[in-house]
Amino acid sequence: MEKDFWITDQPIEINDVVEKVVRPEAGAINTFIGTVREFTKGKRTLYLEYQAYAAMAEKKLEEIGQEISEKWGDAKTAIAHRTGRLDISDIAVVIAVSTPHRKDSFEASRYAIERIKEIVPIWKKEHWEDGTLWIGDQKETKSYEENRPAKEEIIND
Amino acid sequence: MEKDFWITDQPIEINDVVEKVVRPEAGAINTFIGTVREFTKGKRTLYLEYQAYAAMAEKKLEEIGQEISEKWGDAKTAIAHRTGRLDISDIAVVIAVSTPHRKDSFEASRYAIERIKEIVPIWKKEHWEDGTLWIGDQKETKSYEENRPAKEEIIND
Amino acid sequence: MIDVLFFAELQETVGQEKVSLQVEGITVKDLKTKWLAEYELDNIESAMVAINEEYAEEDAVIASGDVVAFIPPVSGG
Amino acid sequence: MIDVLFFAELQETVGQEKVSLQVEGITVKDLKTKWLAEYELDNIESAMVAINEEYAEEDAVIASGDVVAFIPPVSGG
Repeated sequence: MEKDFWITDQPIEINDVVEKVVRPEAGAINTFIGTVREFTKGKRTLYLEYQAYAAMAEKKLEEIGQEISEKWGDAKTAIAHRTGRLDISDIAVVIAVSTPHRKDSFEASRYAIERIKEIVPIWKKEHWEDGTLWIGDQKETKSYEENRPAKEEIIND
Repeated sequence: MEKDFWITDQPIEINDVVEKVVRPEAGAINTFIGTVREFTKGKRTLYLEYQAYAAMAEKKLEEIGQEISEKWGDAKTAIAHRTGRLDISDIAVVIAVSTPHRKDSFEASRYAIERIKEIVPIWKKEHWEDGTLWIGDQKETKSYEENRPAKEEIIND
Repeated sequence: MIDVLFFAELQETVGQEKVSLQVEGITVKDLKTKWLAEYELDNIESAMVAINEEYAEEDAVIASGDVVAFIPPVSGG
Repeated sequence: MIDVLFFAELQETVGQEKVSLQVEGITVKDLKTKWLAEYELDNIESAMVAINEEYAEEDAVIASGDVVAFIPPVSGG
């Protein structure tokens, strides 16, 4: 794998992402792994389907990595996001950020996942027992919108 | 590996820790990986040596997992810490915390690493070009003590 | 000629991933209100627009050869 | 008899990991000031103490068969 930011329709190996950011300057690596949750507000998910505008999504993931380098100085970021059908507990996204000190790694990794949910063209379709829905439409994202921190909150988290 | 909290003198596989916390209820897994940093305040580390009071350390790691379950509700934690000689970029500790929602996973994982540095009987000996030192003695931990957040800060982080 | 890409529920409504149109020099707004009117894309107003993989505004002008993408609210992660 | 465990720089000063003492019913403080005085452990006051793998106070009484460990400031992670 040549890239540090990539979209793939294959299962993501956590190590493939982490090894991109291991380096002598780093004492801390924070990894965020998003997995498919079975129940959301009591509703059972059977499986998910992720779609991406892959070329643009990879550019935007890379942009997030650049933003992190600007905000936290000596940070190195790698992100992989999967597309296609994902079953319960499958890995949808892996973020790894290495920094000299641990505090920055936590903050930067948190920043990355919040930014993914704002600017990266990837979509999730829920498959429930009683139907399907592309998440992100105005009806169903209400709770998502409420949960999404304002930019200031993310940065100061 | 039967345990969710363990001390080992063998290299730690990140996946071995993460797989302990994967479950259908989880949508988020935060992983903190501590690696051996080459330079600290301009001083070059050749390698580190970790020593543990293994039986007690495993109990204390497990206690941290219990504290996390009490503080964040539906969280599952696994932690592995290595002992013996570690070279630059080797993994010293892997923490994985899974939660239904991502915010909790970040907070709980951060809490875990701070608590490890407070209560778990593990010691690090620095091997520099010009000498060695068990870190944690009163002279050399000044900066460490200063960097250590007060309990309130950790919890509200 | 321009290519117009659709994703998620927009793609399902249009029935295809890509539509090619013999047009140029129009704005994004023109594209939505005139050229794509036939698809009756109720949700298109909540979508962001990208031209050649960069987010663009309503009044951006689309040149020949551009790839325009409609980006419904994203839900990755 | 009790076992006393040393770690990190204390272990290096004592020259061994474990010392067994024919004693019981003394406090942690007694152990430090009387029974371990010969080792001249300057840093022992900055160490926490565990009895049978649980942190204990200075005035805790050590029973026969107990394992007492001196825990210098930790530095794991």
